[in-house]
Amino acid sequence: MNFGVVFLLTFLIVCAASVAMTKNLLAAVLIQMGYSTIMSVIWLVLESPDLAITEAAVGAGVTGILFFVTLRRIGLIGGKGGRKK
Amino acid sequence: MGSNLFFNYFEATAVIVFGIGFTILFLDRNLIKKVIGFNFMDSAIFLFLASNGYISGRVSPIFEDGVTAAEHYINPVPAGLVLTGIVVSVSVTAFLLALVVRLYLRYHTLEMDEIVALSRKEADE
Amino acid sequence: MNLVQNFPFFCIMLYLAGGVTCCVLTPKASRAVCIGLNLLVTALMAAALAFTVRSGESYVYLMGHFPAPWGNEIRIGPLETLMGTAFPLVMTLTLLGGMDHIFEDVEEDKINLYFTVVNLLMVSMLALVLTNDIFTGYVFVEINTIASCALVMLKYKSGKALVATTRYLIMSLLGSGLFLIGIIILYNITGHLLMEPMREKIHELYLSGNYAFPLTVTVGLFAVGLSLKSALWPFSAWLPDAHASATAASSGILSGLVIKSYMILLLKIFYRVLGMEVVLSTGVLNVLFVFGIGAMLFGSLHALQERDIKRMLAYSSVAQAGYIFAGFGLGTAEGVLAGCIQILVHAVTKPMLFSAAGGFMTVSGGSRQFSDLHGAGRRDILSGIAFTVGALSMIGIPLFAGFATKLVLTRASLATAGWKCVAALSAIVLSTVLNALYYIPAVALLFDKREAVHISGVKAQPSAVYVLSLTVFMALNFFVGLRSSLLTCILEAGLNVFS
Amino acid sequence: MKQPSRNVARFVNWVEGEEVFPVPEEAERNQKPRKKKAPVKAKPASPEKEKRIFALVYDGISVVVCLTVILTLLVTVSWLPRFGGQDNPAENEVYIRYLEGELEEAGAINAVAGMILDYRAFDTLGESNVLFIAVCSVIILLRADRNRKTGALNIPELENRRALQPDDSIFRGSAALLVPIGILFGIYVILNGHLSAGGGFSGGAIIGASLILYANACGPEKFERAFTFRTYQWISFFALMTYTLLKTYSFYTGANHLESHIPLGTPGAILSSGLILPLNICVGLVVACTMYAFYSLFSKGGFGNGQ
Repeated sequence: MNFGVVFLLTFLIVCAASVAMTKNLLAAVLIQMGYSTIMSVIWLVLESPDLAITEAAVGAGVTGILFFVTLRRIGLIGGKGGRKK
Repeated sequence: MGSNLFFNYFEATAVIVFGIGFTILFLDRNLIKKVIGFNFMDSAIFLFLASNGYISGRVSPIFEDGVTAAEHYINPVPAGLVLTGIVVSVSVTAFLLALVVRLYLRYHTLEMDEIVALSRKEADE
Repeated sequence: MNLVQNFPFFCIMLYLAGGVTCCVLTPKASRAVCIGLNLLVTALMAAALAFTVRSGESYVYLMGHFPAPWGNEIRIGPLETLMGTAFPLVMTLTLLGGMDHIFEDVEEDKINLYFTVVNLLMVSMLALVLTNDIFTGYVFVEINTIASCALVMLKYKSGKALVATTRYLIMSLLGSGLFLIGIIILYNITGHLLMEPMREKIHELYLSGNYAFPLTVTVGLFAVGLSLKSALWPFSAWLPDAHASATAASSGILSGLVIKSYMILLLKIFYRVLGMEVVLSTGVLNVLFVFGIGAMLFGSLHALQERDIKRMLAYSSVAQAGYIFAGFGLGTAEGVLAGCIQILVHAVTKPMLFSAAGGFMTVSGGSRQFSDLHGAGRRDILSGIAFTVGALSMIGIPLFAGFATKLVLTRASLATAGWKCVAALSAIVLSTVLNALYYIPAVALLFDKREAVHISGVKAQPSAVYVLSLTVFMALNFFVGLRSSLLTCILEAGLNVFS
Repeated sequence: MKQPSRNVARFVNWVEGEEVFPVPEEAERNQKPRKKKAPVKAKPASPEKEKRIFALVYDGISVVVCLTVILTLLVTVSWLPRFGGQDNPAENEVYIRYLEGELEEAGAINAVAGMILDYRAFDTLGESNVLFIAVCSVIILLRADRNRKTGALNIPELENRRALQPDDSIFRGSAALLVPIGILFGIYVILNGHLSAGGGFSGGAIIGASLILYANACGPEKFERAFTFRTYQWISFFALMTYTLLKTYSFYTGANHLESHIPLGTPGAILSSGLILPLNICVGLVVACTMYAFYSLFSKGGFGNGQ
């Protein structure tokens, strides 16, 4: 059992639990993007570079963009309203 | 209880994250958090799947120097399935977020129970 | 390989191509493509049905150059081709019956997308019926989920439809999550994804007693995941809203076809992947049986209280799905046969009822409340007759389709011993009474002479396709009711070679 | 281990008087203030209390569901074969052929690409259609409605269109630097899908993300003059149609045991491994356009000069 790997895996659980507890949506989205980035490192640990490149492009990139555009569209971030709370 | 829980720490992490994601998707009332929960749930499943294919001490299945002997490489099947799964997951995420946008533009809230209550009050078209 | 044996594969590819094509066409052209494609596929699958019935065997069709356990394949037998013929036929008729509503309820720019979605939905249902690979099953389950949700929300600017879609989607996603993790646990302990090698491996594991706990959990995950998607009773809270708020054709498609495709997949997993020994040893069939009985009773009780015609029909779907699960839950070949017959019976009846309900709404100022529908059957006499036929069929009067199910299910439950026999028989009797209690008053109300005064009732001017659709539906209903022995023969042959 | 602490945190919040489930501002704004206060005076804190008890019960249910799922699956995991073992059931004859026979049968250096685009291609065909139907659904939901009488598009929230073009020269400069590199890298990933890690999907996502960056930095107008909604539809149509037709040919020849006549080439060359390269290009094209379409539909409900 490798200490670094255990650290990465713990990070995943912490991310998931903190999203369950946070009320701030922007924070939740940011945590989700961090989770995806860590996930793509874990794919490298598991010797799957295909997945790492896809996860980095999709999980942290496109999905994150979609979440941000959604939050902007409904006025929770950006624009004159400022972010909620 | 079997004997392999501490050897299967990847799978154990995956099911813990799966459980949390499942609960967020099922019972959290905020729609955006539901979508994030869905993403957690799916990527936890993928972690579970990919850890099935890993064999310690071997490398990724991209042939180098013409060596194709199976004992050099890990199992490519889980990686392929996960690749398919990631596409499905991002498609569903986009669909869910589009629904969230439409619901917000109509009801001006992100809480599912309030949206349900408001839609009950509406007259039928 | 005979040319006819290629037909089911051609059907899948035709629908894929059709779905992409409809995306770039005008609404009228995409309608023509979609209807034409459905008719063509019905014909092709009927030819394949004739072929498989004559040969009495099922065959494997390779999707690629590699045999099992390396490649991907579909498996075609009498049961699969029968379902594959019935689904596009019902789809065509449902679309024709609800065509006017589609053009009213859906935005003009997006009508071609309606037909795209319908085509992709048909791909997924056909693939779920035919596939012999469990991960392919998962991919098409996802297409099915998204497509059916899209059908619900395509109704123009309806807030209720949006909310119903969201709930439907979330429940479906929970179901697919559980289903997928079940697949992965199975892959982990067997190392296969194709159904036949998987079953051989699982049989070995079962005999040796290894991995008993993971196997039990997997059976549970599959059962819960797919019941969530096919609206088995305690998990059916999402169904009435989703099915009632969609446009008439979508309601018919969702009730009549979509939930059935998951049931066939579940049947396939029980028979072809896990093997009946494993399934029986876990007792999951008893749970499904109890839930099925619960659905038959509680679905009807909910329908009894409903004042909205489409929601009443949706709750009736919950009850009718209960018959299928009760049949599967008996755990005998006759029980499964009864379940399969009910799949066909419900597929030819419920879309007709939804189409007729759409007809009543047209002549009653768009209202779905029973209080506004007094005399609607007199204003639209064809829909009235069709609704009556459908109602009698759902109650289970002889001559009509629904009677076939009740007959076979009674026979199947008499053949089992113990509590299941008693429970099934009493549930059939009670459910028949309950069905009559809500369908008969509904029919009486529709033909009521005192018309509702506060709505602007108009005389119906049914279009030709609507008349055609309802007539063919009624004919099919009588056909299934009178010639159920033919279907029983085909299904028995199909079930013999199913696993 | 996580769950009790989560519950404790919420309980502490609740004891400190914070709302465990906050009422969103909008709902409060919609309610008339007079109406909100009146019941509070009559029956002090009763609805509040009810809401809190309900929230606690709801929370309790969440924790129970979560723990049940986790514990069941953890026990299952404890029975599964050990992680990384060489003799696990999944490491069987299937995977050996995917590796050892792959170069002769599919001809790709990247065994994962060979597996998903040749051995198990039906899944992958289904997968690209999942993406297609998702984009159809997003179009249905978010594409601006056309006014039924005038035929003009009702584009909601026009002020957001202006917010899309920030006047920020640093951002624009770095985007100008990054976008070409991103697009080139995406093309490289697509074209090398059969030789190295990557493939149509990841490469397409990279190109899509670069296009989104460009649109955000320099404004979408210039780009969307060429890339209208119609163009997007036709690109997806041709790419997916090519994909379907190629795979129909390959499945048909496979099932009927015919020669497929598709040269596999020398493994390692860019033009090798049969259909995998064209399929990757098709997928990459669809994915790149789809990702941009998602962005465009989400941010302004359509693209290309009001089309």
